[in-house]
Amino acid sequence: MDTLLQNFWTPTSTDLFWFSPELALVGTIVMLLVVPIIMGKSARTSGRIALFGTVATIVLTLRVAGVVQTQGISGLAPPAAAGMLILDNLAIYFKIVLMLFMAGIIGLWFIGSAEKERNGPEFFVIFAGSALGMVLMAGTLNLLMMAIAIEMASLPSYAIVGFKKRNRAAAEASLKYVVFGGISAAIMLYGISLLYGIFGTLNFAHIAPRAAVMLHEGQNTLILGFALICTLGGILFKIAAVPFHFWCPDVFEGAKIEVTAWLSVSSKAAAIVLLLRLVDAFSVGAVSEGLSAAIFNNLALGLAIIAAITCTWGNFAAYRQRNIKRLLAYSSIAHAGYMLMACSIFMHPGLLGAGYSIGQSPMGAVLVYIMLYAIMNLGVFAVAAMVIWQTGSEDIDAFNGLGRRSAWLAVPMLFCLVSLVGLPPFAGFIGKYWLLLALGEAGTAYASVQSLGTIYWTLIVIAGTNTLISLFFYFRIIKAMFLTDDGQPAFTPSITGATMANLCGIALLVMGVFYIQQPRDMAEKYATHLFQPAAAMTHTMTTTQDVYNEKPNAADPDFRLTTIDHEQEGAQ
Amino acid sequence: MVSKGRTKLNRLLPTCLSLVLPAVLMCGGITMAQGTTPDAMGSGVPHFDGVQKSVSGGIVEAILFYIFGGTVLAAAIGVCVSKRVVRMATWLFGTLGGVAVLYFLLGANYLGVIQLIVYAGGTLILLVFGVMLTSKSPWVRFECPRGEMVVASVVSILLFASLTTVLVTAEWPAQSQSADGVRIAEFGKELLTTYLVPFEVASVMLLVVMIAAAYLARQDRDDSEGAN
Amino acid sequence: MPLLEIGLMHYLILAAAVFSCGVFVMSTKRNAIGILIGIELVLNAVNINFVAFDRYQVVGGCDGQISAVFVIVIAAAEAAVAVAICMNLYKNLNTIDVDRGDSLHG
Amino acid sequence: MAEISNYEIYLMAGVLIPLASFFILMLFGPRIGKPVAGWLTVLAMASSCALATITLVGWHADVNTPPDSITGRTVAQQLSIDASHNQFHWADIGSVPIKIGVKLDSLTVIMFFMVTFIATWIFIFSVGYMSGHSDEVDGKSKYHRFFCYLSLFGFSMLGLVISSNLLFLFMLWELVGLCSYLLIGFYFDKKFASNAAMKAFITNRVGDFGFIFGLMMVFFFLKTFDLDQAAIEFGRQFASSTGVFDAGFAINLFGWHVSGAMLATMMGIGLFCGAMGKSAQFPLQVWLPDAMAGPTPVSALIHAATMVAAGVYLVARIFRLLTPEAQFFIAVIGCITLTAMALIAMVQTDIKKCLAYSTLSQLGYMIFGMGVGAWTAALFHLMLHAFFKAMLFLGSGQVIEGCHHEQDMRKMGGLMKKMPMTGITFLVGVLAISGFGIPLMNVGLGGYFSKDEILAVAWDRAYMWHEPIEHHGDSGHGDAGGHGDSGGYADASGHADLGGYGEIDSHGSVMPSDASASSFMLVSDQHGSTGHDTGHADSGHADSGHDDSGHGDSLHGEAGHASGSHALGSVESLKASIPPLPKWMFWLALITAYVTPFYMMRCWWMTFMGKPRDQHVYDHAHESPLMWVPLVALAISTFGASYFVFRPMIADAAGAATDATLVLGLDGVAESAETASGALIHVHEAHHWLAYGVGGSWVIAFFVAFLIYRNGLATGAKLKAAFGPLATLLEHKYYFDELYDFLLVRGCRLAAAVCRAFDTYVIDLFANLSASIVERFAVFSGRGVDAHVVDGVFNGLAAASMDVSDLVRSPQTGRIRNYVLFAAAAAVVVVMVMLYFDGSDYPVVRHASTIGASSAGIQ
Repeated sequence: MDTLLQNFWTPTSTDLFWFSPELALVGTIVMLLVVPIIMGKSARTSGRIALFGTVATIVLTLRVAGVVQTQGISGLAPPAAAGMLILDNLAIYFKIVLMLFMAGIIGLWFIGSAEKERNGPEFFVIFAGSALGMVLMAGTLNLLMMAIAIEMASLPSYAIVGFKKRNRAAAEASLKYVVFGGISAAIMLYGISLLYGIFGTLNFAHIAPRAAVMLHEGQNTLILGFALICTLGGILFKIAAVPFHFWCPDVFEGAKIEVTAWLSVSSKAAAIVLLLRLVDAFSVGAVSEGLSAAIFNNLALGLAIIAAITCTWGNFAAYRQRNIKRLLAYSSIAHAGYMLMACSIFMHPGLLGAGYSIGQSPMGAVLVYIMLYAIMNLGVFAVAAMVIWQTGSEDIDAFNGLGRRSAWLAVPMLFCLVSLVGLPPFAGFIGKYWLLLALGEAGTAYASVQSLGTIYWTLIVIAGTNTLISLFFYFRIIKAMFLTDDGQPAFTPSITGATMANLCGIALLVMGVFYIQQPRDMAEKYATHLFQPAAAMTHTMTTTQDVYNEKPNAADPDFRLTTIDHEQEGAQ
Repeated sequence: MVSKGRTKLNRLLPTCLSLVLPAVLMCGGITMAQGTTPDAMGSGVPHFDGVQKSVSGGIVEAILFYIFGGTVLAAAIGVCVSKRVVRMATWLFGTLGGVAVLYFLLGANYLGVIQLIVYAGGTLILLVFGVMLTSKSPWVRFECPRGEMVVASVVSILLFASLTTVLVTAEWPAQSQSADGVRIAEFGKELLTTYLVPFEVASVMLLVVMIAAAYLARQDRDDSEGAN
Repeated sequence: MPLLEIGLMHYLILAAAVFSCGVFVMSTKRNAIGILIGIELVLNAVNINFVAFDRYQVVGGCDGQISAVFVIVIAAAEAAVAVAICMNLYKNLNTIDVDRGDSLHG
Repeated sequence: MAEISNYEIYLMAGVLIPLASFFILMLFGPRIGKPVAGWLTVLAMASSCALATITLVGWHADVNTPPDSITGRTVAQQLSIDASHNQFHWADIGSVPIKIGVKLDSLTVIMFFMVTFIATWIFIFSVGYMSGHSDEVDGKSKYHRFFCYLSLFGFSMLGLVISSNLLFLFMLWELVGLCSYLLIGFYFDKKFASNAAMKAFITNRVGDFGFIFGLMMVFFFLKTFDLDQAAIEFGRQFASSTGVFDAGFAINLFGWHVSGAMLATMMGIGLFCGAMGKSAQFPLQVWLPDAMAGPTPVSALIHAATMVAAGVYLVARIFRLLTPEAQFFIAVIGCITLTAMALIAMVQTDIKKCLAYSTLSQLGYMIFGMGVGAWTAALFHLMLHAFFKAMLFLGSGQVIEGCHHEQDMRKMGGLMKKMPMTGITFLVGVLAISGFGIPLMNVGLGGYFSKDEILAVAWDRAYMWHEPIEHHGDSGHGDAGGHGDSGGYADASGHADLGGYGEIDSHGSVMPSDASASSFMLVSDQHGSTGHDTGHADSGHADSGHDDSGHGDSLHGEAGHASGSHALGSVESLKASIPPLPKWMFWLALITAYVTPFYMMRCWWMTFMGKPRDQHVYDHAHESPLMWVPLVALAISTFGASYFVFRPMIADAAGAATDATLVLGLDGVAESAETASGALIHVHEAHHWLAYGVGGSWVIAFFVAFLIYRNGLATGAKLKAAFGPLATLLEHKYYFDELYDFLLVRGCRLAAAVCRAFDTYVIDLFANLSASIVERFAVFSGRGVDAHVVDGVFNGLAAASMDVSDLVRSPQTGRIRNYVLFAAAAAVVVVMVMLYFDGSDYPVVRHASTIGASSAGIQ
């Protein structure tokens, strides 16, 4: 028996400490289930537990962050194996943003749904489950883990969309979501199985460099392309990129508004972060093989086309919407398109040498955009939720005369909407500006590679045009709020809700006016420290570096990977 | 009512199933019997070998593959052409069983068993329950417009053709000759070490999903949620 | 691809066929549960792929088989949620014809 | 950080006071009540104006101080350099710091004064205007809101003027546009106002899109947004071969190889696009006439005097970033605008629209001036135009107000008796815009100095450009005395000391190596020449200047001599590389100078002289003091502006704001080169000659207008009949609105229809895929035919977008199976495409540092 047990590896307390934010979420789920048994079922108690769990997750994330500092850690696996979870600055950043957003959504729930909610524990179990999935999505490079994390995020989302059981639209929406999601997941898994077959490993950090070599040698490009398309399809589904976007408007319309708000940011953001990680791994992988990241130009082209279409499609489709939730759904598609644009940049900031300023790193731009987008959407949805709850109508006419009816809602709504358009002096402008800047930088850096340089410049033009288009439909709401007045009665919004919306609005204004350097720096730091070589580690944890360096197959002497230390020293 | 041809096809179903199930059991039995070595702990753990080890020359393997692969395919096509959802579920059962046999053929014995237990025993039953619970008559059928059927067939056939082209033109490295099946012990060890995190996550996922499904499916005592 | 020497390609093509069947089912069935059955077909194709690769393509390790187990888990969980949602839809619409559920559009 | 000078504090305070007023009105507007809110705004702007006056006076004195013996700078120059250090570090974009600061130089000071001064009077006028107008919109009083917007406009316009940073300039630029939008649409319950506002906003966005593009290029290639830094970096890159703008550099853009020089030109044109939008230049001119739907004070303030001039101001500020090709582009645009718009103005019957087209034409003159290098003259024209055009608009507002909201000139006439003050001040404006003046006597008004100077430079560019430069040709100074208008410019003392500017250059080498100090040096070195600009003016009348050598005299100092000859050398070599201005452009501008007085005189005559044509209107006419006092004030200041401070101050600004290495044909350069060498005298010869040519234009044109319109409108109508098609063309404003309607709206719809047809056929391939889709398309085609009534959006561009929107949403049938099939079909298509393209080569760029490693790593 001894020998058998020696073969097994058990996590140490240090490992569990790294994992503590996720454990806190799991603990929240358990608490949500246990407490009603002891104390009786109360929606508000469940809400408080969830809020407490969110705060605890944030606190633990910060504690972990304090230790992680610069080096990434790939955890919860024996040292010899590739880590399933990567705990690095990117993951921490995303966790914090997501958890703060989740706290906002719970606040929204308290305002509107807490009174009549009968199934609080179930709601929050499902909610926290989807949050856990999203957190996991942002921290893995293993394809299997990725699939499971996506499912972990999706399955509860399907259920939570249909949470209003007696509501026909909700039932329909959740059915569409689950069917479309299931199909995407199946297709993604098919792609993953092909990738596994081609490369013999599920660790994307190993797949990427070898994919670069394959492309370089012109070998197996077809099947590689097909497998990647299938795999990315699953991610693009979560992002709701065209042509995987069909679920988005229907689901957003059918779900409760706080659920809509939650999905509009979280599922997209998690998938974007995951995509960023993959794209980054591609770039690093190519460079570690001595190739330029431009080797993936066709993939970049594909992503760029999807991004351009997504963005344009979303904006145009939003044009005639009268249902505010649906309008915001299309708006979220459009914004996903903007973010996807920067995701199509195959370039790692650490790899471009000393002359490269991190200010233009696509990753930092996207990360900061995610944060800003979360704030903008929280504000918009908070106001929309309160208007909907007050009027009972989701039509845009419900906003008529809001400026008079409740200035405390109309003004933050104005701020958030203008910020969504991307006009100064609001933070949305700066976020979008950075995205375009990253594109421009990429266009310049890849100027010598004809197709790539052109792609990025074209994307800038498309993004600019789209901003113009988006102006119209956002301004329709503004017009309804301030210029149209059909004499609906004034109302006093709940203090919490108005505070939340105003905080969002003011935050956008302040960040825009004073040029949010801090979050940007933070995002930059997290982005650029992503694959820094780790300091010497004494415990059993493997570092992110090991994710890259660990040989997939020690038994196979033919397969050698070069390390990427060169580049990273150069980047210092 | 049902057309003549379809009746014929439907009669195939029991035949198919009667073919599949004993074969599954047989293969499982063979594998178990052959794979178990009474080796002591010292050299490791019980050793299961795949079928292919016992079949020299590959002729038998080829025959088995064609029989069960054919079953899988036939059942899949059966799913496609069935109009009634209960029939579809039955055909699906054929596919699942056939796939389980293919797992045995491929030396993945544990997986084959899992396939039978979880899929055939769990998932499929769930689906059938779903069918039963959601239709006034279990033989409910919704016709799909013929035009759509045509388009979908064309798309599917094109998809199959292009996939095959892609797969065939790919350069697969030489097959490894040293594969000797996976020992269950190794499998279990991997599952609880390298794949510990996915394992735990999957368990949490199942918990959450269970609660969600229970919530959605249960009849609320006094359901008076307004549409908000 | 010799016919009698069963290799990787046989399994892959079989999987591709099952995959295509799954897509066909998903796009033609009007019954929600029928669509779920289509999804199961595709997932089975995935699993055939995984196991075949594990057997023929990869030296050492059993990632493919473990993946297949997880795919089965995913399929089970998805089916659970989906069936529950279908029942919910049935309660509201009195049908599980997905074409009837088109009140959300545009 | 150098110590912050009083001027900076004054200027910043001057910017912030209107902002404070804006906030007060926004928060407490309804409580403050009707007249007080207006007077509060006036008070705020008046205090800004007071600060601006103090600054102007002080600055003028500082400019004229003798240069410091150690640093060799005047007080003003020193302050200007200090101000460039006093920047608030706002943020970093990447490694590029973004700093906010006050750009303290003569141009800023003078623009600031101009804006505050005019705004003050217009605000006073507004109080009177609003008391006579309905302040109710949608049934509620929006009185405070009007002044609230005006305050915000004041803030943003002033902020724009003092900004030292292009990014900030852009942000305030947008804010100014927003104010314009809000004010045009002030009576938003009226359809035409709301439409006009939207049209202005969108047209400006089109221009701003180019502006943003230019800004991004500035950032990418010059790595700074600071005006000075950018100019220095640009000059460095352009001159040396170490930058993006080197001719050898090329990037691949949309498949074309674009050289560095072309990029530089594109950048300049991009930036200029912003000016095209704001200043309503040729293809984007459509919004300005419609913007007259706004209240008249708004038209006066924003759409005649200040905001539209911001485009010209922008070109002046970015002048150093313009390549000769970009300048040529600007000149062409300006030339087209000035001619085409003047012609339209001849047939307008709406008094405000007539003035609007006149504004467009004058803006065209300014832009044209910028393009041909008449930097000083164009800005001078901007200043003068601001005064007299504001006055004209206020006058028209008075008329409209007095005539019971009648804007059609055909119904006016003989109003001189009823509103004499208005009539007289209006006449002053007409004279000023017409270039009234007496040749050789230095007597004239506004346009006589500024417009003629633009024409003179254009003539020089067109005719004298490649003539060899005569060194030491002091014979050219024969015209110094005859150079009539120089006497008109300014007091001599201003110039005497300005001549000392040249000395900066000499000290360049010993200046501290601190980046921005040396940057200033570089700028002033590159146009040490412009320092001589003023020196020239000085020599023109103070007569202390020129000995035989023409340069190197005591006035300019040794350094001035050195740099003068240097400038001459560079001017000569660069001149050779730049083509002369096409002659037709000069002639168009010249001929238009005859058109201007005609339509202005027509406008005045139809309104104020002759017999009353509509008795009702005539009976109603009256004047109110609150409205004519600003008129008189502005009339007086029009006189003042023509003669005092302005011209020398602008000339002084030219020294710091232009760059001789790139800027050719700049009148400042030309003048200074003349001073230095006695060459390039033709500019003034030209002016001399033009004084006959153009100077009399107003006489002829007035006479013609008088002949035609003395007998009332009958002759005008006959004339119109005679010119049939031409008149129709002009009345339809060259069919530009129709063209845009056709191109944009119909074009979009056509594209949508094509897409739709395509989709329909594709869908047909998926026979019966979904009956609902086809049905949806059918409904949609039916809907596409009837024009959508749009929520006050640009004529129907929105409608087209809505069609596209329908199109885009049509696959969203709400049916899951269809979604799946769409996705599957897409996948098939993608795989097919991949199969087709398989084997295309992938670009391979080896990473330099890892070639060794990789060759070891990949077998």
